[in-house]
Amino acid sequence: MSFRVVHYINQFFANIGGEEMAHVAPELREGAVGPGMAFNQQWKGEAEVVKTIVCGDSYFAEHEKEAKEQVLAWVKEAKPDLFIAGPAFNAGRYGYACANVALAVKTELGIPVLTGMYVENPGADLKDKVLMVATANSAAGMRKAAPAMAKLGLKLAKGEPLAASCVDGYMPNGVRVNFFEKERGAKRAVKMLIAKIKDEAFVTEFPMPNFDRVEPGKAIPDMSKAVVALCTSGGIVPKGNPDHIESSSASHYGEYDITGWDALTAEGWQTAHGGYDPVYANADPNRVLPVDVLRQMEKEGKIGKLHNKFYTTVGNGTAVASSKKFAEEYAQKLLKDGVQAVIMTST
Amino acid sequence: MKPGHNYRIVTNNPLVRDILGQWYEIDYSDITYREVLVKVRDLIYAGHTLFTHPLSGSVKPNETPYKSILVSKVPGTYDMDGTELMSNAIIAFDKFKQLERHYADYHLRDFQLIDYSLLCSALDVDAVAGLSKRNPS
Amino acid sequence: MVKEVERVGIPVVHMCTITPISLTVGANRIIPTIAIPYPLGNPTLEPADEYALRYKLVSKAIEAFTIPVEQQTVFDV
Amino acid sequence: MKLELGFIEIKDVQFSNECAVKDGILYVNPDQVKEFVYENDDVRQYLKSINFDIAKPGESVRITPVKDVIEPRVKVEGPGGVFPGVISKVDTVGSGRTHVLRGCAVVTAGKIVGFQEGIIDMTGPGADYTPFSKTLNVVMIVEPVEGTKQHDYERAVRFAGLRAATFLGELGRNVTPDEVKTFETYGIKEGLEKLPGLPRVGYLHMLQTQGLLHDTYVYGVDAKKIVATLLNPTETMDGAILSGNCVSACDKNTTYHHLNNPVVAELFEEHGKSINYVCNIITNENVYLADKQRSSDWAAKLAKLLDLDAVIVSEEGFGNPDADLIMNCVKNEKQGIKTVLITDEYAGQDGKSQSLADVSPLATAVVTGGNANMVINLPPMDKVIGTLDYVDIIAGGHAGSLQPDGSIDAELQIITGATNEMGFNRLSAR
Repeated sequence: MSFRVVHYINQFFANIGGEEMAHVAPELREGAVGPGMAFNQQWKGEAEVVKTIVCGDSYFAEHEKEAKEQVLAWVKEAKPDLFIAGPAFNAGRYGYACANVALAVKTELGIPVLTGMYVENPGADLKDKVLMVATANSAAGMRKAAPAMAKLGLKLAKGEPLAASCVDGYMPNGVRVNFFEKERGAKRAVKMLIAKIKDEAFVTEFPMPNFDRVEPGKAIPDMSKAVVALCTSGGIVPKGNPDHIESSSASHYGEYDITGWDALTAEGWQTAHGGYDPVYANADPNRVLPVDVLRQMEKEGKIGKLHNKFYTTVGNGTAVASSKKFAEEYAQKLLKDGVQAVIMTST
Repeated sequence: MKPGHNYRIVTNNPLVRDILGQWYEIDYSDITYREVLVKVRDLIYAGHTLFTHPLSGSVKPNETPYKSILVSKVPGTYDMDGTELMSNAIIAFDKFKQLERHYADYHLRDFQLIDYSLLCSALDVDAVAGLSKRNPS
Repeated sequence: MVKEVERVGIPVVHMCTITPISLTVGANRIIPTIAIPYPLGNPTLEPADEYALRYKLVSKAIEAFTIPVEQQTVFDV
Repeated sequence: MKLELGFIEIKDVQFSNECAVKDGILYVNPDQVKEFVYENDDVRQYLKSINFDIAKPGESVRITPVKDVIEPRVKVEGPGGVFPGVISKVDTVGSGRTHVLRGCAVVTAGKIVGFQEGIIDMTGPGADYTPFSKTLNVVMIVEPVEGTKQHDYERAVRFAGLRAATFLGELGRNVTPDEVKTFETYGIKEGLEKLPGLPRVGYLHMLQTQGLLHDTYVYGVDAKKIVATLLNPTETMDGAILSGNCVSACDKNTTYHHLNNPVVAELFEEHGKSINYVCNIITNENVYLADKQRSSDWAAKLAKLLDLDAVIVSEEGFGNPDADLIMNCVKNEKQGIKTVLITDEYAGQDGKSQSLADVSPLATAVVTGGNANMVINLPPMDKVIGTLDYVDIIAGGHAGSLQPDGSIDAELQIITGATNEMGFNRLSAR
């Protein structure tokens, strides 16, 4: 039995045309087209491109939602064992489309996916979420990319575990996998040291995590029209802590409505924080979450509106891994609700 | 032996409580390893200084139930390095798979002993001599 | 948490007692507050004075949104 | 300082009525070894029994729980003797000539504490991860006198292993080595004259020093009580550094590792060619944070004093030592001394977690010994030397790790030397 593969390419690789034809809508073709034939050749019948989806890069960029829905519908119908997109090399919009369409297929349909592109392609931002083969920066790299992608694709279709990124040829995706090097560690260390002394290029085996910083948000010249939301890591919750937000290790976050509250009262609210003396926050929860002041500012027109929901977690530091997840989640909610400014209070 | 005037030992290890409690202020409670980390982190937030590394010992955090950490008795200047160490320790703890393990009493005693001796090394206490002075409580 | 919110494009003002933590977690607009158990208050003050203190701190936060910043900035209160 | 190592290739080990090395075969009479081992107060007082066994590469044998691994050596010329300050007098070693029984090792096995770990498989998938599947192993299975305290037992087993290795090493005293290699480093002025223009490189060697069962000894001194100091690299080849570390099998440095320190060996390979290998700086990994600051300050100070251009830093252990590793890196980088770090990783079973407990953007050059959390299945072996009683409770093991058929599902942590942080192995991760 041969594994079934669906392949996604753009208008250029389908020989429809270059930039002038980038507007073409998704189209489904039988069998392999363009690079898909190179994959078939490598697979020698073990796997085969059964359908090819062609979509213009501009079309995808301008109608991402529709394009994804169409692709998903076709892929679902074809029931493939593997979905491949690209390779996109250094083509930015194509790379973006490959990465995003592959991510959609993976998350929506649970089918293994693979794409390939140049490491600096903007689509490569998703390398931790979609498996990507690093290619050259132009289509001249197809001769090397096709066998690498075909080999890795077959592995995915068979459900075999991945070897380390440098062995299987995919971009490092944050998952550490063991393998045997040719030389022992001490030898590698001495070589690396000599390269470092000579200011020659070397590759560290363990890149330090991204010390990522987020650019400061743009200033809001006129706060009198802005929707302001409150968030806190000070653990302010409704009296009785109905959601059982844990006092010492925040395992979830709270979302609470303050519609109709002109100030937080000791009768209605409290803190769930276990790390500091809760007496003062319990006596007057506005000391942690200044709803009273913001209500007044709302009336005075200093701010446009106080958002009717606030988000609360406990603890500043624990959290890091989990609080990041919580914040990602509620950031989306804030965005959807049209919040323009967030005051975060911490103890 | 380091003088105890500015030390507080946060621990869930009864052996540490019974022996080192004779000379040092002990904050003992019957809580989990992770809860000890969180408790100390919150003390550091509140201004206490961290004196020992929270991940002392090569016994991995998902193996031993015991953890003892030395902090200052009184809060003072905010200890930023300590905060970072505690946060990283909690992250490190969370990455270990929580294993289902069945401990016999002698395992627990050994784990207590190791944790105790790690802390002794920080306090310049002769761990062996200390054992013979165990408070019978 | 500050970072995750700011990343989606919503500016954040972090009101925090321990500003070094705030710097560590990557906040860009930081307002130092009073004390850990009562960041936006002071129980030793009369209620009206305490409210005025809080009003002043929050005003500072609202003002911080209007100021363009290039890097992590701790505002004076 | 200059040392000649004479390597005697051991091709087989056999029990015999006599003790000798003849034609590359090590003949062992266990009773004679035992007699020598017992000529020590601690061993006599605390060890009820010592039994010997032999495990050879390729055999279906599992050794566990392993405490230490030691290579037999003997000092044939020059001051001092092997394992100074412990077995021999405390004279400074590292010069003259030493004979090595290469290819064999003494392995001590015995339960010190209830969660004692360390597995050596002589064949199968586990054998790929431990260097001691490739050595001919004389295994000592030790049992304590009832009621012996853990620390007394640990010390007695440590001495027993060292004494056995010393006894076997002595058998090579008058044997003509198959290969002789010379190792020499120079004083500061001499080095500048002999190797002008070559970058000056040091080895910053971190020793496990956290407390009972986490100790390392230098000339018999408990290394948590030292401040950072200097060692000629050849001193390590005569046993100046000994392991008293029983925890974390995968990344503890056994005495064998210290004797055959791979960083020392690889630096000597380049010594006089692309670098001037100046010396080793040893430092510790104490629990008390102020000790860490002092030790890393001193190590960096010594590196600067010696005008080093670069250092390799090796680590031992997990968690706490990550803080020392990063301090040693940052303090040297900040004074313009380039660093390469050797570590291993605890990235979780799925490989997705943050590998180290401390990191810095200045750590730009890191060599890794692999992810110790990786799950491995070790099939059953025909013979077990020691006992499998503790498998469910050791690092990376859990209830049910030990299958009814004798196979083991556990993390790589369980295997002696698997993710060594001196770079002894080829294992790595990306």
